Amino acid sequence: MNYSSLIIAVLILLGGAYLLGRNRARAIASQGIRLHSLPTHYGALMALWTGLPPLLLLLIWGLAEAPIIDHLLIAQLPEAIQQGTSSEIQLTISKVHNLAIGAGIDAAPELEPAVRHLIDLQQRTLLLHSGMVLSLALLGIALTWRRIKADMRARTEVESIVRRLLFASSGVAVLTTLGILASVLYEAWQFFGKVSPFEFLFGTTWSPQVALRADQSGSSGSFGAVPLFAGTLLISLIAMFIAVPVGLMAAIYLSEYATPTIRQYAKPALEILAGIPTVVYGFFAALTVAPVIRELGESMGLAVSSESALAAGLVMGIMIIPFVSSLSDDVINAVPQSLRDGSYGLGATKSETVKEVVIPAALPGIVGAIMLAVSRAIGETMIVAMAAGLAANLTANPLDSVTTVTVQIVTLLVGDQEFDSPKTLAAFALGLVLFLVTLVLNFVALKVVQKYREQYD
Amino acid sequence: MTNTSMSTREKVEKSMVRRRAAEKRFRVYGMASVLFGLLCLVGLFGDIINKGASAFRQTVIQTEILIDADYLGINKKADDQEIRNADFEGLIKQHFKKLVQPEGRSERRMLYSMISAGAAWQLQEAVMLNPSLLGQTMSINLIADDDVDQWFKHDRGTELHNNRMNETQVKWLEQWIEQGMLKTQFNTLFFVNGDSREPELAGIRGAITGTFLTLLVTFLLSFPIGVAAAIYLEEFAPRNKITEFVEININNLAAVPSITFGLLGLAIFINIFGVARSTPLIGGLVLTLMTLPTIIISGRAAIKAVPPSIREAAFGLGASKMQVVFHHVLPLALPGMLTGTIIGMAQALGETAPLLMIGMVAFVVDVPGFVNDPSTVLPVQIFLWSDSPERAFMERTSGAIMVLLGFLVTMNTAAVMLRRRLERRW
Amino acid sequence: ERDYISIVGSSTVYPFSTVVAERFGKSTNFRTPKVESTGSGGGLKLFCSGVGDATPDITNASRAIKSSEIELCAKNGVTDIVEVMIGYDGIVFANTAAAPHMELTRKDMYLALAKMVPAQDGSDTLIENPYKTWKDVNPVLPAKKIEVLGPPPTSGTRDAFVELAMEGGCKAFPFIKAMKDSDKNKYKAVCHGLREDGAYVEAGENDNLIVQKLVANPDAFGIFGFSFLEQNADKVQGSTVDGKLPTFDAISDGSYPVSRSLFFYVKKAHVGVIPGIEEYLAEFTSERAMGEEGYLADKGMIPMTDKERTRVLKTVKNLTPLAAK
Amino acid sequence: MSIIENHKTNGAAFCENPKLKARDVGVFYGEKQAIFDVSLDIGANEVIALIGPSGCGKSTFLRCLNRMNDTIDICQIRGEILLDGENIYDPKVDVVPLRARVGMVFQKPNPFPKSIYDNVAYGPRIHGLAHSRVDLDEIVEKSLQRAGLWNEVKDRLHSPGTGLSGGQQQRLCIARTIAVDPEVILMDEPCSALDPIATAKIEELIDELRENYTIAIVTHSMQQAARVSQRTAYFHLGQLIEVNPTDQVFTTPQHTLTEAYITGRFG
Amino acid sequence: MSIIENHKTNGAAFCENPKLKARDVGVFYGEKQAIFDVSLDIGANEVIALIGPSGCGKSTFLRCLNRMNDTIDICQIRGEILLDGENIYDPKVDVVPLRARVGMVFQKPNPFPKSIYDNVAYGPRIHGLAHSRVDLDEIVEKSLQRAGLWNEVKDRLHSPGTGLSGGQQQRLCIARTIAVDPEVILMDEPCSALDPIATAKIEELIDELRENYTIAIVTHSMQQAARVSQRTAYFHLGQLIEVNPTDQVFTTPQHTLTEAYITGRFG
Ligand SMILES: Nc1ncnc2c1ncn2[C@@H]1O[C@H](COP(=O)(O)OP(=O)(O)OP(=O)(O)O)[C@@H](O)[C@H]1O
Ligand SMILES: Nc1ncnc2c1ncn2[C@@H]1O[C@H](COP(=O)(O)OP(=O)(O)OP(=O)(O)O)[C@@H](O)[C@H]1O
Ligand SMILES: [Mg+2]
Ligand SMILES: [Mg+2]
Ligand SMILES: O=P([O-])([O-])[O-]
Repeated sequence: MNYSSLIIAVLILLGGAYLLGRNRARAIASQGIRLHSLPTHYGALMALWTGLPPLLLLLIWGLAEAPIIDHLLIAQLPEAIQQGTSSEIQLTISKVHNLAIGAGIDAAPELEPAVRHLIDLQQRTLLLHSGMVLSLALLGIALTWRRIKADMRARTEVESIVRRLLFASSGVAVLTTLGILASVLYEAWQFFGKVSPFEFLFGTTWSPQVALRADQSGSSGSFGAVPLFAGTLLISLIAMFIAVPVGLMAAIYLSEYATPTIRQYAKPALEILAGIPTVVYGFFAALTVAPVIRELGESMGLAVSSESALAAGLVMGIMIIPFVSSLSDDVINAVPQSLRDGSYGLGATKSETVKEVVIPAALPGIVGAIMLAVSRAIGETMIVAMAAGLAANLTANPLDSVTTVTVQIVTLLVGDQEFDSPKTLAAFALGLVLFLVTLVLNFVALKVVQKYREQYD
Repeated sequence: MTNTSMSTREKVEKSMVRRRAAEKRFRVYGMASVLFGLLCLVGLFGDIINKGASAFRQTVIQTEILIDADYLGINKKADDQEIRNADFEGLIKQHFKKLVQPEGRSERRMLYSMISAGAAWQLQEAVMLNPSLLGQTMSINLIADDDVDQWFKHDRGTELHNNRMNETQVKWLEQWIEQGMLKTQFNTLFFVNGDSREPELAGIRGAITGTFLTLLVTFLLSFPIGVAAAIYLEEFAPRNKITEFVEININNLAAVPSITFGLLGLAIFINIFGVARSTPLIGGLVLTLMTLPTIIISGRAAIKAVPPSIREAAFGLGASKMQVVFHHVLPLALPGMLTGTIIGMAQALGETAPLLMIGMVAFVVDVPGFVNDPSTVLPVQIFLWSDSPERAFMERTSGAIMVLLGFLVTMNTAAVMLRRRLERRW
Repeated sequence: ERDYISIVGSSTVYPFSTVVAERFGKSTNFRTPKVESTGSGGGLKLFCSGVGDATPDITNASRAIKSSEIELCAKNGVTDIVEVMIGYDGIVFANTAAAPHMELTRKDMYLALAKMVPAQDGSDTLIENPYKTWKDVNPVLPAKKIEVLGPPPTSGTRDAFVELAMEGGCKAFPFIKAMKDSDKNKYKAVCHGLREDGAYVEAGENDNLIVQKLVANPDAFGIFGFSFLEQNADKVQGSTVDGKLPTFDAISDGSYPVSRSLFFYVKKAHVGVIPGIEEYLAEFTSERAMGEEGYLADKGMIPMTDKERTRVLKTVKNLTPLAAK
Repeated sequence: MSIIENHKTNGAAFCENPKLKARDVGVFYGEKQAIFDVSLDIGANEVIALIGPSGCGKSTFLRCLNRMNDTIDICQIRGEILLDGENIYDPKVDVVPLRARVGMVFQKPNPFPKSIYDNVAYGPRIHGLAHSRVDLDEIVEKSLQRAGLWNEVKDRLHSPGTGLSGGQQQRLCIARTIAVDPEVILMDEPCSALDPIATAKIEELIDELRENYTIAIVTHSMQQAARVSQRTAYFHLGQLIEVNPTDQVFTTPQHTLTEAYITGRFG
Repeated sequence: MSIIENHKTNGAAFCENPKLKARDVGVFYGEKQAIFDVSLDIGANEVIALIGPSGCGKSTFLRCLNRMNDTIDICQIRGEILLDGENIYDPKVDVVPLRARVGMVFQKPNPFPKSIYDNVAYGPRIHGLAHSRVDLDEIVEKSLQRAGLWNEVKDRLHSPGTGLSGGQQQRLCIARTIAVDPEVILMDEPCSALDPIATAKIEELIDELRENYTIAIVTHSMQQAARVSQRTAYFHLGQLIEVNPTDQVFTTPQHTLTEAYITGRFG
């Protein structure tokens, strides 16, 4: 059995276990004995014990199978190869695999035993692990079956398992953070060995062009990240300047003024804005918005660079409107009607009610929505790369071209690179610093929300 | 006191002028905001459709061609391999040479460049399906080269034209048009083919399947995990520094540039766990990490919005915490969670940068069958095509964007309908 | 258990590599290779990360492999690397077809775009680039603002441009040329440094976008690959450089001064392990692909001279690794 | 039920000096009719008590009087209601000043998630009733005092109104309403959450307010109705059964239903 | 305030056959102490009335008895409360069966945003009290009948509970609570939103329930306390001032504060 059919088999067993557990509990109850928990809890417990361990085993097996098989294969390789370097062994094993599936490479008689062994192994492990998985599932059924008694605390047990699952889920976020730190820390560390953190954090010139090739220009490159952070700030501010008022007003309009039909269609329509690929926005910003801005600016006698922070910021603002509008609309909608009634009853107009009562009550959610939008703006790359350019100017003029941290990260990682040049490593350092900066920002935001959060009802 | 009362009324009346205006303004701002958003949407859509609609039509050359078994050197019993090795390209060249009689080598080259490389595969396939065609004359719509396609669809009769079609070629084309040989037909290949370097053969089936599989993985992982994490953090986690740290952390993850998730995926999933590069599985895993914060944050906001009185009522009846959450809080919070999911998934659907790091920015011709086959996704396909030199890829880029948007709209509609059923005000 | 070829590397070579891969897949029984566009450096990094089916078999590069990369490879057990040169990529300097055509010299380009230029008084001192219009640079040029959209520092195209066009231009000043021997670093800094005051606009690596930006802005020039010029001949025109128009022939015979070589690298150890590598190499180096009238030329790659190609064919046939050269 | 079909309201539904006049008012929640053809005058400077069994439509009727029903989507109203002779359902009428003139205290206390001070100051602020901070402070203090809450909250005016006990919240809502100085005050069971002392204070307040205002109060307490109101209206299943001077209703009810209700022999 | 410092509860706080025993219970909302050292027995099969001015801590105390205060983060409890001799604040105790045994009706009606039927059926469902759909239907009907709501809602059992009038909602909440068949019922002003007839029904219900259950009821109505309860406890500013048989409290209150309160001469 392959993985998918095994998973299906386990799921079927799981369903069966649920019914079995429930019915057993019911049978006990029908003898007039009072159960600690509902029959469904016993069913759920049985299902959990039937499903979880085998699925876990499957996961571990999936991760461990390949290395184990390869390990077993080594023993079957000709002596000469076994003595060889690890890469030789590695290659031979790849070859054995490809021979085994008959992928059209020249046969090698000396590998014949290994190939046969592999085919054999694959069949046996398949049998073995299907067997193990299924028997584990059956074991779960049997053990739980025996444990089901009237006074068994099935609900408590189910709940504590579910609680652990919930806990593990929230652990994913923490692990992600650790993973990100782990995957940038080493390289960032190396970078700070080459460039002083002080220069990096406070330097105002960003020009990462260092020699990648021996015969390339030898300029040492300067790694002052201030212009990047300033650029990120500028563009995010412009984007928020569009997205927050438009998004919030749209949310208010949709939840307080619009007829249900309009809301029903307009809200998802706006949500589409979040899903348009950023390449499309990039083209839009670079080819539609930027020229308009340039012409407008020039007609007013302003010097507008053909790649302006304004164009990128405006379009990015449009893209993140739904983050503000939809999430705010949800929280605004969740404010109890009685609060609105209280305000209307005092003779407040709709807008007063919204501004004075509804928004404050929905504030934590709205701030959350805005933070999400800000985050998205900070993390966005493509639009800026296409419309605001890559020149690291330190300026507050939205008509100038600026670049952002993320754009630099992407260009450094996607363009030509060298594994140990500060130019490439700088991407990791930027990632790390951005991570820490936004961490502080979020900390501040959380504190603000905590201060102003008001419970209603 | 009557005086005061009168004066109150007067004060209110007096304030009304200002307030009515404020109310009207507020309403107008709201309406304008919605309209602005919708206009942007319409503008973007219009632009894309305008550019991309022509991608759905393909120019073909209708011709009667003799499948010369002798030339091909195969007979009716030939197996697939033999057919594959046969020189159909040469056959087509012969055919067209007879048709227009080019003079000299350079004219021959001009002529051959007008027929797609796919034409030979078309014939090959026809013969493979039906070996009895060998030795017969068949009528077939051979795919024209992308340059011919562009000329026929856009440039014919205009001065402005990239000199990919020269006078001789135009002469031949005009001749074919007169004979009714040149025409456009619905571009089925665009939907049934995988990627190709020949614009006229390039299709999005591989990318669509890849997108579907990738998003499936993303959704199956991110929605349950996101909802579960939101529930845990909001309802179960003790309020302390650790929870606070986790909360900040999650908010922070939302601001992590998406390419960083690619780095993470590369470092953890590929290098440590040995997941294969360029597969929907690894793509889905990376996008899950990226989507999770959005779902968790919106989920928590939605849970927070559930009034405490409802929880109290359930607790008072002896519901356990878990029951309160799953019977009362979750159903009320689900619409909000769905919003987060819709936005998060939409974002995942349009994402390119992190996929760069995990090998999904790739040329993959074969349509993936399952989550561990090499594949690419629509936004990447769009990104790659948009950077291709061939002019014909421009309209295909827009065409692919239209398909992506169609995908997005379908996905959102389903979720929105679900959300609407769950939504209620209390 | 990979049974298809995995190719990574340069985005410049990507369009050529993919055509070959596609033809190869269609005309043989092997699966179509998977080609990733990771950039030359990124590709080499992956390529050098080890052997076995989890690592790529081939990496494309728009520059030659560096010694540090060879060392990295060796450290990870990747020893026999076969270098295959495939052709040339012309780099053009273009503006919209609607605007007047420009005739430039490399010196003009240097003066217009360098960060430091010789002082206008003719003395041997360097000053910050003061030129605002093309006319300031060279009186025969129009009095239009200097605005050039080009690739970012991380791009191979930019490296090539800087090296071939700018350095070619700065060598025209004897005192700078003299620096090459006295102070090599300074020489490079002077010749390779692009101005950062807005006249040179770093505009991402999407060449189509640059083409379209040029159309929208008649004053602007762009730097990009020859294939984009070829495909958009109605929209943009390549400026003459040192009297040569960027044409297929001029690049191919080397008379157009700004072009660079393209390569790919093969992991010899994978030959015979991953099916189809030799056949892929054969397809790539065949006459119908790489030849003067091959399909790669149709896609905008400039073919090598016959002599060069013979050498390449030999390398491929014998799978001669780099070190052994 | 047949006894109340095609009913006519008993007693004196109309009065000489009406502040509010309801004429043939019918209210529907979607399909369901909650109020049937109610005609009733509410006189200037009088307190009218609305009584009747739970679910009979008292709250619904009350909410008609300042168009609070507008906020319920499915709610439809027929007939007319005249405030000082002007139909408040006239399309020209702006509900905002109307609601400022006809204030309302709701059945469930619903303080805003703001500080106690801001809860009370909200109305005067939006209507521009105070010219200065001092003015506003005074209005807030006076309103809280009249609602009998001042002493309990004067030290924590800036803590949230939602942290108060049920009864305190209700008084806060009363204070909030009278701070706007409306001409008519509609009270939906204002004392249901209050202890006798607080109730007594509110009743005193009602008495005091009556000099200048018109008050309609929904109550479940006969005693309260008797204590504070001049007239009493008895509702039953959406119909106005009887309106009469309060003492008369409680001593000699005209309709059998009224009698049944006040003597508790009902149902 | 000095009169109640270092107080001792007057009267008979303890009884012979206690179902619930509170010992030195103190409750804090953050810094603020809301209940001070209250010790009180609630006897089996008795109805005890908790009275006192608004904000004195009646609801808070009541919520301690089934650990509803657990749900308020800032709420801290000292002392112990024993149900059938077992401390309910023992860490080993599972609050779920505890709350099923000690049911609660809240001060503000808080129906679930579900249908009327589901509101009532929820408790029996989660506790597995019904074995079949028919069983459940029966429980729902009976509970609604006992709460005096059946006739009004029997035709719309499947429309949302939030669409009911205030009083109907309150009765729905009562029905919901008794559907679980708890041993102790805590009622926080259950009749405040009810008309006299509904009130009478609830009082009847309380009387009926007393035979098998223990009931603690918070009320603002002295009359109600007098009608339904055997003992009455008077709270003041978080302290339990006096507990005595109800008739004694209302005729000969021991403490001056109690007297002041019940005669309305307070404040
Ligand atoms: N969640 C809370 N947070 C802070 N303080 C609270 C909270 N709930 C109640 N209090 C305070 O605790 C005290 C006692 O409140 P409680 O609700 O027990 O009063 P009560 O006797 O029930 O009054 P009422 O009859 O008005 O309902 C009050 O001063 C109140 O303000
Ligand atoms: N929002 C609503 N949607 C549907 N029906 C409603 C709504 N509000 C009230 N009703 C119904 O209208 C009728 C009258 O309700 P109303 O609230 O006016 O009663 P009431 O006299 O105030 O009762 P109570 O004394 O219990 O508050 C009731 O049958 C009620 O169920
Ligand atoms: Mg009511
Ligand atoms: Mg209370
Ligand atoms: O991707 P490149 O290395 O060719 O710029």
